[in-house]
Amino acid sequence: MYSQKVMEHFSNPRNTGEIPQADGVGEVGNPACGDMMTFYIKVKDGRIEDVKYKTFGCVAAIAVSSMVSEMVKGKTLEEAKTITNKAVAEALDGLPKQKMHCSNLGAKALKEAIKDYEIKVLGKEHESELAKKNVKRTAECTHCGVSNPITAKFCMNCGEKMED
Amino acid sequence: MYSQKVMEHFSNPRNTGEIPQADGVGEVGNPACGDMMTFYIKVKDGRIEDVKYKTFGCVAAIAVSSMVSEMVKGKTLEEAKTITNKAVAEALDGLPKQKMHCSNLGAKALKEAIKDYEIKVLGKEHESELAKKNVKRTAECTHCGVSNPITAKFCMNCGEKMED
Amino acid sequence: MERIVYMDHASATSLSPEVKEAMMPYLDEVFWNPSVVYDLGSRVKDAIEDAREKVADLINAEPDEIVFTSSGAEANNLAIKGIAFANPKKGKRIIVSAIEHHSVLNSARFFERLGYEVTFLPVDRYGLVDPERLKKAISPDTVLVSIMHANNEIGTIEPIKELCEIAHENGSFFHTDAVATVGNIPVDVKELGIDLLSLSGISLGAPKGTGALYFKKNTRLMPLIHGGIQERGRRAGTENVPGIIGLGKAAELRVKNLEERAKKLTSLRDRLIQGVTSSIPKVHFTGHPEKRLPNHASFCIEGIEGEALIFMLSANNVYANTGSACASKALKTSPVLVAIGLSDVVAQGSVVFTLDESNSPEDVDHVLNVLPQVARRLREMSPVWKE
Amino acid sequence: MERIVYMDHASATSLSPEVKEAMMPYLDEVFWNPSVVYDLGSRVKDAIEDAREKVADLINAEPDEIVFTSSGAEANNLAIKGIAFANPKKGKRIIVSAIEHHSVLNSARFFERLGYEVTFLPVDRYGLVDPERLKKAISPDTVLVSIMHANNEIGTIEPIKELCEIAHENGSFFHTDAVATVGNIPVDVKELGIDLLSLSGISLGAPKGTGALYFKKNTRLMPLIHGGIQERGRRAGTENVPGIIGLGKAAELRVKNLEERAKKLTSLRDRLIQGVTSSIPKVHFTGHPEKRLPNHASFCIEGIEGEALIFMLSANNVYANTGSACASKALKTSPVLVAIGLSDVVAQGSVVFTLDESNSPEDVDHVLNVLPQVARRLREMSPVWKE
Ligand SMILES: Cc1ncc(COP(=O)(O)O)c(C=O)c1O
Ligand SMILES: Cc1ncc(COP(=O)(O)O)c(C=O)c1O
Ligand code: FES
Ligand code: FES
Repeated sequence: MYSQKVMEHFSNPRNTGEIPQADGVGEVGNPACGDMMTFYIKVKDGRIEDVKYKTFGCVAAIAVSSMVSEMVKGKTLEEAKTITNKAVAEALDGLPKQKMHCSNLGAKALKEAIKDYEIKVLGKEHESELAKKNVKRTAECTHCGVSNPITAKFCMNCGEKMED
Repeated sequence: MYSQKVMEHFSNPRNTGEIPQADGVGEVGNPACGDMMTFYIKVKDGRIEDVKYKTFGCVAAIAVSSMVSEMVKGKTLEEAKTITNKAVAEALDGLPKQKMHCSNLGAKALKEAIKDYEIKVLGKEHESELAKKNVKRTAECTHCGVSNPITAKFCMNCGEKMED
Repeated sequence: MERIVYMDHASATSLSPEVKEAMMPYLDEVFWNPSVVYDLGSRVKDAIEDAREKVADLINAEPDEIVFTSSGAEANNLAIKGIAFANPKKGKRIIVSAIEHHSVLNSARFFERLGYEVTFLPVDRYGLVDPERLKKAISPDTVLVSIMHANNEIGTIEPIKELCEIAHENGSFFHTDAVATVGNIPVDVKELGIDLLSLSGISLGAPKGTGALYFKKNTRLMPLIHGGIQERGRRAGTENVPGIIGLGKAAELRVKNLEERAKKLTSLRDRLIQGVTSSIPKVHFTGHPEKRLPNHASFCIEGIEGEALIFMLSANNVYANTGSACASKALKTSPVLVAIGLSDVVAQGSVVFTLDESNSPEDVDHVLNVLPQVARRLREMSPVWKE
Repeated sequence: MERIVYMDHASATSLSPEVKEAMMPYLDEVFWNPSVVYDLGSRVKDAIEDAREKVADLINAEPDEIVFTSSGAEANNLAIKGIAFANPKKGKRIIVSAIEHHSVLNSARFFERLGYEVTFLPVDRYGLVDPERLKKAISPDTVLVSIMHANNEIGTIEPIKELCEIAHENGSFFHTDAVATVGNIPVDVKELGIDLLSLSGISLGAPKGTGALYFKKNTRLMPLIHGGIQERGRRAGTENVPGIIGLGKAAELRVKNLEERAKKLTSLRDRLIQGVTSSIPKVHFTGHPEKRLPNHASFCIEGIEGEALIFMLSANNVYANTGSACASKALKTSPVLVAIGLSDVVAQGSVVFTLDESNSPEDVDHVLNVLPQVARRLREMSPVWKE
């Protein structure tokens, strides 16, 4: 199910660990949901001089954080900001569909770390936390794709448990 | 599913055919339901001197009529009247459960033939046709044994088509 | 050696060495559960997906439109219950033909207890459903129309495309039980336009206890077997892996020689039909003479009963069926034969031959030698038969 | 050669040569449809009935109390839907435990759409259902109580006999999902007193895609798969003959050495539990320490996530599971582990070992060597883990 590249990064993840006096720290995810990543960056002359991370999560999550760390090391902050989930997934020779959500986490955690750096060091404001209160009335079942009321605990169509 | 005895009688049925000027003829069953038997007897000195039959029906029906004919040939009418379905089935080394109904037919047809003889030759009255109008409100499914309303076309329990 | 002629291929077929060989590794060597997370599970999962592609190919579907089931009967149940339970708003009427397989009929009747109405469409003397009849019977609250692609007892092929269009104009789903056709004639779900189609391993040379339901993408379907995420939530339960692999292999083999096979069987079939109707008096050839399965010849022989006929044929090394394998032990007149207008008595003498590539012209000649003799013997002892 | 340790036998087992051999003839030589009327069909039919007897023997049932199904999940669906649909007059409440298999939970929830109420009984920290809770929850309109015999994720064995008595006092049917127990511990349906019991081939060393439902004689049951008269009208569809034969053979083999096997596995299991809990800090042993499957050891390892754990174990030739095979790809916290009171974070690190006679003490030692290392590696890179 996983590409060789994914398995290789999972088995030998690059740049793991913490940076004690990091310039920026970004944390995303929630261990209660099965995935959490913390990225640490050291910035010098507008470039990511060093990057490390800690990851709690599945094979894909670990491989993604490893790949993200490799992709951004030495890049300028502006370059690093342009990294997309798609680019990460492609660099890993693809991810299973149900794991694409992990590839998002990696880039997101890194960007949070950059933001953290910019606020702390440059004084920039956090952008208003993604207007994410778009009131949804329905939820799509991730298994069969059918719309369910948000109150549904199990998909009305396929009976599979709905993701919250 | 059938005993060797059944198969043997089916393959080589004894006493098949008609008796042109029979002393008694008994006909039971309905070809529309898949089984019909006609028994012919020749009576002499109160004994069944000859017996023949014609059978439209399954393997069991054919074997049963053959066996009945063997069992009663040469017997007195009174002896012949005591023949039971169970005795026929046993003489055939058993019949599959769902075929027991055939063993009934054989003895019944023979007894009808005896009755016919008694009416024609001895002037006896037909017994009032089995008080069979016992008004049934339920019917048992022959597959799962559960009671159904007589109006049920299919068994409420197992869904199998109900016998009429 | 005596010639043994098996002509009941619609009931069961011996697996070919190719199919058997394909299955073998999945009994022991490659035994892992396809749902497990570790990589060994993916090996099994991939093999299942490969089989899914092959089955999809056989009917011109997409792989993700295929759900594997444990039989054609389960596929029929999943189609009918799956649609009716998932679309209660559309309405509470189900239309089926009068000659459907038990698994369709009884699934539909199950809904009668839940307040649905079931309409049974009659057929003509060839077993054909008249599209005009469907037009008249269909109503705004008809959620599903289910009409079989070909009938297993009389071999008639129905005008599915036309019937399906009528259902769709009405906003109703259309399902076809294609157990008798898939693997015997080309079946193209896109060309037919249907929403759901059932198939079974038994008519494909695949192992017994396998089947599949095709459902057009985005069709809402309530699972019949609720539970885990196998078959993407459509059908729970650990998969019958060897069975699925066998079904895939069998589908692959059939795709390759469908036309050639049909041609060969048609010629055997016609030789059989020609011979039987000309050598036995008062025999009724059943079903449609042209709109007919290439592997299927069916008759009713007046004056005799089916079970006795089948047994006496088998005593002469000829194996055939009487009615559907399911009904054959139920001791009832076949509803299909009644529906095409045969009297109950005549319907009792039903005999069905289903052919396969393993059958030869000599097999047919053997049947043509045996059948008239057997019919004569049974008729001689039948109170119903008069010369 | 490197040692490969497979300890996921609850998900799948390689067929033994005996089981495989028993099945083989039914793929080609003895291929006839068991429902056909001619004598060859009886040969297959008889073999099925022989298998039915063997399965019945394993759980002290009568053969005609066994319906073969295509999986444990189907047996669970048939039990719950079969009882609820056949007994609407009793009422519209179904009680299940909070830790049932998906196939039970989702079958019960299916009835919520039909106006039923489903009650989920909580469990204590060992996963035990408290009979007092059932007493309180049960109501005159409760048609069915379904509580599993043993849980597949934490190995806990429930007090079924006691629970069943409460249901019966109330006039409710009692079903138990015994997929995890049958074949691993002695199961006696008469002793337990239950009305229905599900089992699956996967926990017996039988082929995948097999299962059976025990139902006490005269229990009204609506078929899940409607159609013909197979399984005496309880379950339509041409039978998976090789699968059924394999299930019968596997049952026969298990009957013979159930006790000895359990003894052996219990000692391996305890060695594993002892080793894991003493060599890894912050590991939670899950389930009941004594009321427990002999083949089952389960843990949650704090600070790490199950899938990564399983993959890294497999990279070290150790194959285990995380949660149930079904749930393992759904990326959700296991409801079972939440039900026994573990926090979501801890529940993520679930690992389940299920043993078989093919496992040796050396296998256990290998796991005890590998698991602590793997846990350490993953914890080192975990933001959640602090020494
Ligand atoms: C407790 C329990 N019930 C039911 C099932 C379903 O059995 P099957 O996979 O045969 O459908 C499983 C399978 O893991 C199980 O563990
Ligand atoms: C037309 C038709 N539909 C459905 C079925 C059921 O298929 P299966 O036996 O695989 O359940 C049959 C089987 O004979 C059939 O002939
Ligand atoms: S940890 Fe989120 S899917 Fe991988
Ligand atoms: S003809 Fe009646 S069951 Fe045999």
